[in-house]
Amino acid sequence: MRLIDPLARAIRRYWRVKRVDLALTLTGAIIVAWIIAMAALAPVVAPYDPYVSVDDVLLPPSREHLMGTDNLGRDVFSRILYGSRTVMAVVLASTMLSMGVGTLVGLVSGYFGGLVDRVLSLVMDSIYAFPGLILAIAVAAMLGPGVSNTVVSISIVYIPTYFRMIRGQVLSVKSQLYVEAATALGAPHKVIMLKYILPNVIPVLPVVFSMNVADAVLTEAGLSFLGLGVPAPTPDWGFDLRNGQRNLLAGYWWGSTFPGFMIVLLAVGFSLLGEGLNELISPERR
Amino acid sequence: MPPLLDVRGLRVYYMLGDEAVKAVDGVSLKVEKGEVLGLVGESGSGKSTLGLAIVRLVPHPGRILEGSVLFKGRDLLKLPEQELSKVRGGEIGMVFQDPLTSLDPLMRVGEQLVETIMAHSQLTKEEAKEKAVKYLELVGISAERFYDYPHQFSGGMRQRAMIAMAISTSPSLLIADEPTTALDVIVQSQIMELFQSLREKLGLSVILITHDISVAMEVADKIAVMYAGHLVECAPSETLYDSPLHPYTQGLLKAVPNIELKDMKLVYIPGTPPDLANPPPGCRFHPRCPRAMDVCRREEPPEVEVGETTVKCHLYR
Amino acid sequence: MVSLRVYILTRVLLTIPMVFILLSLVFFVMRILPGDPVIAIVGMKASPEHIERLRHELGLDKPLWRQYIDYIAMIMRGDLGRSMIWGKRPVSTEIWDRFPATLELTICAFTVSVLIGLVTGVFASTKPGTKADVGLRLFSIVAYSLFIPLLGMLLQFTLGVKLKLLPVAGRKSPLVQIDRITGLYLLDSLLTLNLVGFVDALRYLLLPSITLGVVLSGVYTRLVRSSMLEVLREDFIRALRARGIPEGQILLRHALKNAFIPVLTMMGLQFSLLLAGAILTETTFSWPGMGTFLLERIEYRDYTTVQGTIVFYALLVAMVSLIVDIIYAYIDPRIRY
Amino acid sequence: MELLRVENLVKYFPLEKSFLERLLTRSRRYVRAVDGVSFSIERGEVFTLAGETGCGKTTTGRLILRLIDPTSGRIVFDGEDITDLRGEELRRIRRKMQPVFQDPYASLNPRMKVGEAVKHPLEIHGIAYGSEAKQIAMEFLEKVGLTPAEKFYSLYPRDLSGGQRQRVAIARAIVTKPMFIVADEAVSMIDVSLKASILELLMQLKREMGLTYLFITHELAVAKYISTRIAVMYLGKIVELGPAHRVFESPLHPYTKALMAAVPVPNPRRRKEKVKLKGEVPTAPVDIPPGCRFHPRCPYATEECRREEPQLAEAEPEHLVACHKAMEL
Amino acid sequence: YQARKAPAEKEVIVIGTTDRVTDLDPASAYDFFTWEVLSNIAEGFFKYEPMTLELKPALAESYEVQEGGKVWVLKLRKGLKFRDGTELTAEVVKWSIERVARIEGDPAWFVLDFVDKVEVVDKYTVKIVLQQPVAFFKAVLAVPTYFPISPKSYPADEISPDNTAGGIGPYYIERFVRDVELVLKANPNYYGEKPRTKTIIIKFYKDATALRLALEGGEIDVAWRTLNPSDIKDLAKNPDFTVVEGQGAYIRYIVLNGNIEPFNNKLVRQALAAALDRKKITEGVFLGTVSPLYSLVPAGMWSHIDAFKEKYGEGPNYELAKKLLAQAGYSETNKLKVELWYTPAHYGTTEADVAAAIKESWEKTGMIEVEIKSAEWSTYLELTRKKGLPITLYGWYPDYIDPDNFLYPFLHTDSNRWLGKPYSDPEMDKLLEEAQVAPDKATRTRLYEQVQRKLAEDAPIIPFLQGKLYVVCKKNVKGIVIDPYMLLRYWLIYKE
Ligand SMILES: Nc1ncnc2c1ncn2[C@@H]1O[C@H](COP(=O)(O)OP(=O)(O)OP(=O)(O)O)[C@@H](O)[C@H]1O
Ligand SMILES: Nc1ncnc2c1ncn2[C@@H]1O[C@H](COP(=O)(O)OP(=O)(O)OP(=O)(O)O)[C@@H](O)[C@H]1O
Ligand SMILES: [Mg+2]
Ligand SMILES: [Mg+2]
Repeated sequence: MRLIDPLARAIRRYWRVKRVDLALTLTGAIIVAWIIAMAALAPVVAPYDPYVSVDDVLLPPSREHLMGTDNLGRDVFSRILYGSRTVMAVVLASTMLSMGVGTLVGLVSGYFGGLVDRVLSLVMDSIYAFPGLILAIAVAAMLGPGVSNTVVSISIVYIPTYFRMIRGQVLSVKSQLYVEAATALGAPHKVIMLKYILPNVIPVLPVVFSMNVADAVLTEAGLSFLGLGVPAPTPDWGFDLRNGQRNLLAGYWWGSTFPGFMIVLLAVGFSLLGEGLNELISPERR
Repeated sequence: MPPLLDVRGLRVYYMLGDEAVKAVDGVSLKVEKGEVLGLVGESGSGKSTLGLAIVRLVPHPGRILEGSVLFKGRDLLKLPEQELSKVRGGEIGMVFQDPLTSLDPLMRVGEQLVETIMAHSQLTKEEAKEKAVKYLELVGISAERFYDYPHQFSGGMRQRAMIAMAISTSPSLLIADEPTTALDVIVQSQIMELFQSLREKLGLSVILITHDISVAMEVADKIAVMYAGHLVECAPSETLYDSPLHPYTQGLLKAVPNIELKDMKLVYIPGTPPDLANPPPGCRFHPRCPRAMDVCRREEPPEVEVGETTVKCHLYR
Repeated sequence: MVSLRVYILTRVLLTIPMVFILLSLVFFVMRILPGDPVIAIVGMKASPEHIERLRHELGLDKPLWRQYIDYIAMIMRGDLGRSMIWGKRPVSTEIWDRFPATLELTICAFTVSVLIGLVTGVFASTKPGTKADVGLRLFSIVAYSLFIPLLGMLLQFTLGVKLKLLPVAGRKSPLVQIDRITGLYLLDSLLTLNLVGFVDALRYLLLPSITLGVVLSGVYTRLVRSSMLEVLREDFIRALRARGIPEGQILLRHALKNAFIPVLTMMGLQFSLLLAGAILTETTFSWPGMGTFLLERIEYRDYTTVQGTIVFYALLVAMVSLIVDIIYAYIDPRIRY
Repeated sequence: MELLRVENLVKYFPLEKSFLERLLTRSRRYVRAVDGVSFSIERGEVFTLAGETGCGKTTTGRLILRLIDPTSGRIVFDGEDITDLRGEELRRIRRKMQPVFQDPYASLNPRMKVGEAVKHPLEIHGIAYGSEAKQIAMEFLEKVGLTPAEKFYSLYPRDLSGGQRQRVAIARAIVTKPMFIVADEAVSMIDVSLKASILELLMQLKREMGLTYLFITHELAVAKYISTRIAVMYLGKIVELGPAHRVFESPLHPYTKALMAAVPVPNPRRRKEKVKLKGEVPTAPVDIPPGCRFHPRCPYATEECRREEPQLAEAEPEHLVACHKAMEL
Repeated sequence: YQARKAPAEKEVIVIGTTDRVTDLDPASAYDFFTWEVLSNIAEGFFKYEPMTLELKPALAESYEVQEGGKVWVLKLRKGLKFRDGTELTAEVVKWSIERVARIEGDPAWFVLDFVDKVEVVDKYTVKIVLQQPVAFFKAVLAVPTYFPISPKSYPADEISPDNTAGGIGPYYIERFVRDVELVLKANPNYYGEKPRTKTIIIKFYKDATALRLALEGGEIDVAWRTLNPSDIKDLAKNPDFTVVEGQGAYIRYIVLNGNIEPFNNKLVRQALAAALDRKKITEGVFLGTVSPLYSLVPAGMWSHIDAFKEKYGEGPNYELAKKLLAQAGYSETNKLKVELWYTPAHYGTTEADVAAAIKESWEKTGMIEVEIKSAEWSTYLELTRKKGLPITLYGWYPDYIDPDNFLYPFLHTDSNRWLGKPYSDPEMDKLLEEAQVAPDKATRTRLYEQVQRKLAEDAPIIPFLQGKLYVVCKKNVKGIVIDPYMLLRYWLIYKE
């Protein structure tokens, strides 16, 4: 009750003032939740094994195969379901990794400043300014395909996003009077960082995170699309899109359209969530 | 002769969903020609909102619900947008609190002045520029600063530039919203002096909005005191100083530090100003009022005229 | 207060560490991990002696630090070296061959995205909270999430194959000739007064630049909208209104110019997004640019070419952000470096 | 008895932003925020630092609190030179001196409950923990007038009004029982009707706990109500220093005079003759004029003032002024 | 303004491809498509008669083999001129061949491995002395590496990657924009039959989809390598296009590394060979656009026998596979665990599916568990060579048209290092060496049949498909010839 009540109150307040943003957030949340549920329930829901051929090749959508079969006779619907696991796993793992590393380094770098901060900022800015997908491609190609390699290459791209965001926040929070007050109280650095700075920096994370996940979904799909992501035959939307694209012009549209649609849907879901949250979190103007 | 400005029963609310911040709630006010009216009140009492409502510039969730603003006999609230924008800046000049953020940072100060002049006259660019320089000099800025950007000006100079812009179109009324709050005392007194001299030279009427009653006392002919969206008392400065009628005004005058007084005793008003979204019923000051009566809790007090003073209090019914 | 010249110099100097960092990253990662250009190119049939000899020729048998120093020294001389595979063409030639295609594509896509972004963003910001505004916000979110290959394919399929309106792949039709001056076909055909070539090149450019442009326009729509809203809430806008300046003038002369500053900053960063998006676009539309080239060469571990390309990309990004900063300094008088 | 003495305190902030810029530009330039300030504070007094924006008041306060390191000079607190203290030793000193800042909105951690904010110093200094600390915290909440303490203990700062927040800040400052408080514009942002209540609280605590205050303000009228002594700063230097009643009644420095005269008085009949000053305090004191730093604005400036910097000297007992012409005026 | 006049439709044929030109230099080019281009802009001493595998004289009027196959004397046609006016002489031939050796480009082994020296006998006679007799040297001499080029147009000891000079051939290059287009014009001075079409334009595409779209969009007349299988099937149904199909000499195979457990066990290798479902790949992945292959020597090449089919049946032979696995000690509970590697881009986008199909067919035995891994091409090669990957997928285009080129590089101890030396057998080596020098075709055929049977028995390499070549062109395009030589002859193509 203690939790639900303020939540309900918050929702009611937002409903009054920021109806649209709330609607966006909820839509995004529903899409994301739905795909997460898909990923979680894939083994239960999927009618077929996504790895083996279960019927003739390139069958159009029908009652047996809701989204048809692909060029190896595998059930596209089942692959879409299992594909959500791959995307979610890769994307969440890589953004969590970026978030963890970026936040930690950004916090320390921003708080202590000095030469280390300068060098770190320079390195991070360089990576940040560089085209993300190109960097991911370079790293992924060199590391070779594979789930963990994909995770690493994607996360490298996004570490600077968190670093910069957190560092910037830390710098602004650091100059706040309450941090100065804490210093004057004689609080050690660790306490100041953990009790005074971190809690005031963290609220920006969900927004950055969901925006960033949306981006990572597209990067992951891009890598897979270029054949640099998770290796076959693991079901993966980007890869399946590429795979299905071969047969698209011959009229077998279902092999690529469904995975492509799912990529866009997921990215839209996370973007909506991020955009909505961003507006909700930003202070109401008076 | 009718007053220059006659505000009647003005009500301005900020609509936050189904909640309304009753920032200005039934305010009536008169400004005579050539008069300086000091509009004072604590932070959040609705002074700025009132000032903006006069020229229909209340920002987004704000809405003017009822009332009329008669300026030279015309109701500004009913004027079409086109004509209104002639009045704004033309016949009514405005000066705002923060002189840095009130100038377009990307445009030279002189150009902004020229732009204003040209918006309200048929002058050519050259003529407008000539006039602009004249007004800059009038407020004490030398012509060579014409091509400076706002950030190159000090706070006081920016405020002078804002004033030059406001008077460059020869308005008959100037609304100055906290024109000196962001400035140091010495600069503040310079600006106030500028107001005085302009008023003498140009025969301006001025509404001076300020939270500092001392400033108002120094320059205003008449002072209107606002509290929580209500105009609680309005009287000539000296009358107000000598015999404040409303308990809030009385408290306020005692709470203001005075560098001249030897008596070292300050008195404060207990409690805090109300939340304007849910103001107390009846008189809005009653929870803090030492002389509150039962009726104060129930009924909104009427405006009563006591001599030259108008007061909104049950005590004087 | 440092002068603008000093500022530009500072910025130029600052790009050095950036390029250096990226270069070192790529250099070491590429060499530490398996994969060897010599094997990739002659791999199937060459004898070990032959391979060793080639490795020696390419300097790949030297210790890593030595190779690194040599390479850096070479870069310092402004030389990107030669490719390690096939014709061993100079990397700068390879880049020079492909870059104009990418540049042409990015410029057009950029124009498309900025145009869409400005128009929709300004429109939305003047009507906050209305249906149109919400619609445009949705557009900006969805547009950015449109997966470039998917959008590209859909456009190819509908406009190209079904309706036969526009060509779907390549830079120009085989029968049209455009003399190379800059390598930007649109420009070259104009310079040589070749109208047929111009129209042809434009037709080929349309689908890829629309694809890339639409996807990126979402970012601008959102950005223009929010920074316009931000500016419109500022005190000086209210002050302008209070001075009776006409609304249109306020919007275009004051608000838009001020709102443009964050948009401009973003454009610098967006440029790298544009380059990244260009890779997928090039792949989808068979566009013979840098992106497809890089992908090909990574596969063959063509060290020098990949390094050179990355250096080039880094320089490009740095240069664009420098240009943006200079424009920025010109627009915004508060910037006094 | 002397509690604090600062000697020739100087703080310069470098102007350049990046190290590359520093490489490229020859002369290093500084904001000379505090430029040789000396004074001492007796136990139990309220020493006020006054002056216009940017004259270095806050910087002086922060230097004394050792929140920033001085460029040069010496700070002696409670008989101990604390100028170069670090780490544990510095933390030991911090227990004895505490700040109260101007902005009650910014000086409290928005994500920390009021109670915790007050309790935290106790834990940092190992004075008390857990329920004992909570007990003490509640006691202090009541002491600053936040009753019932139970209720306030678990509120967040955003749930409080400005005056209440400032009370929390004060409670946090005094909970370790310090002997010295630096109150930097402690009442500047409080509504007029409530200002007096906070001032009264400060004075009451001073009496009860035997506190000494360094009171920093730009509002001279407020200073007048509480100060025992006052120092007026201009561009990083003290131009006048003396017992409050002397300085207010008969200021000696032209700047002090102008400042006093410019303060508005809530009396419509007292429209005073003002000392006319040109210009304003530069926002960042970088190019400090030679000679007397006030001379460009001074109506009485002479050739001497342009050349030679006047020193702070006793003009009458206890009353110091830095002006070549203090005696003549 | 001036409109550049485009050549009339009929005189132009536009060919689209997803291949690329590497180096337009015989000393360095070593890939399918560049060889194709070279074969159209230059010629060697012999060239293959279309549709047969007969080599007929080209730049050489006649030749003579001396000293039991060790010395080849070539008589050049007289009066042939390069584009730059240089005459084709024995000196030029010697210079060209020695240039290849000197530059040591990738295909230099065609010279270095065989030739001892080149001598000028007279102005139009060249003598090539081999290190030892080679039975198939005539085929070697036909590869583009031996195409004479003009010393005036090519640098003597440096690769000239963008050189458009070419040699003496039916076409010359008018314009080459790398990765964009290549424009060929009929060579007016060509000695032989005039090309049917004056202008050939090659357009380069990034992938099969773009290629097909370009064909359907009418931008190209001919879509050459390589369309997607499904597109070929689909276009065949379209009345606007003709699909020309031809047997290719391109093969794909699985390499089982005998140095690595458990592939040192012949039973395991045999079981994998038996369990392979070739149909799943050829019909499933490639939709019948390739055919199953049961030997390393492709069907259509002399000496080819279906060795694997003879031994294991058409496959998949799960019964046999299970039996063999059981013998090797595996069961349903103690499964054979193997790692299968593929490279995602080099063999086209279908590769992942090929791996998936192989995995599926092996796992159907119920006694095998396959883990699929992949690596970028260069990594893949290096890992194969150095570390020795357990199971890899490779493909082979012949260098010269002779069974030797399909067997020796894989099975001979000295030459399969590039596959990580998966197999070494003295008996096999002996057979291969004998066949290389055996003078008559009958003996060689017998020897190669033996080799193929032994290959099926030992199963270190399991061939699974042979490529077919497809050209899809507009209905009015005629004269497309695809034979085991595989390279397209542009000069035969024309529009009606
Ligand atoms: N845009 C807005 N949206 C919602 N509420 C607003 C808005 N602007 C002002 N208010 C509220 O209206 C009330 C009156 O505000 P107003 O700015 O008129 O007060 P003020 O007397 O000028 O105060 P100050 O001295 O702080 O300038 C306040 O409670 C304020 O919170
Ligand atoms: N951390 C800093 N870095 C650079 N300059 C600083 C810094 N802190 C203060 N300054 C500069 O030093 C000068 C003195 O500042 P300080 O805050 O001490 O003035 P103040 O008297 O407290 O003014 P106010 O009345 O505005 O609070 C100012 O010009 C200010 O800009
Ligand atoms: Mg206001
Ligand atoms: Mg201060």
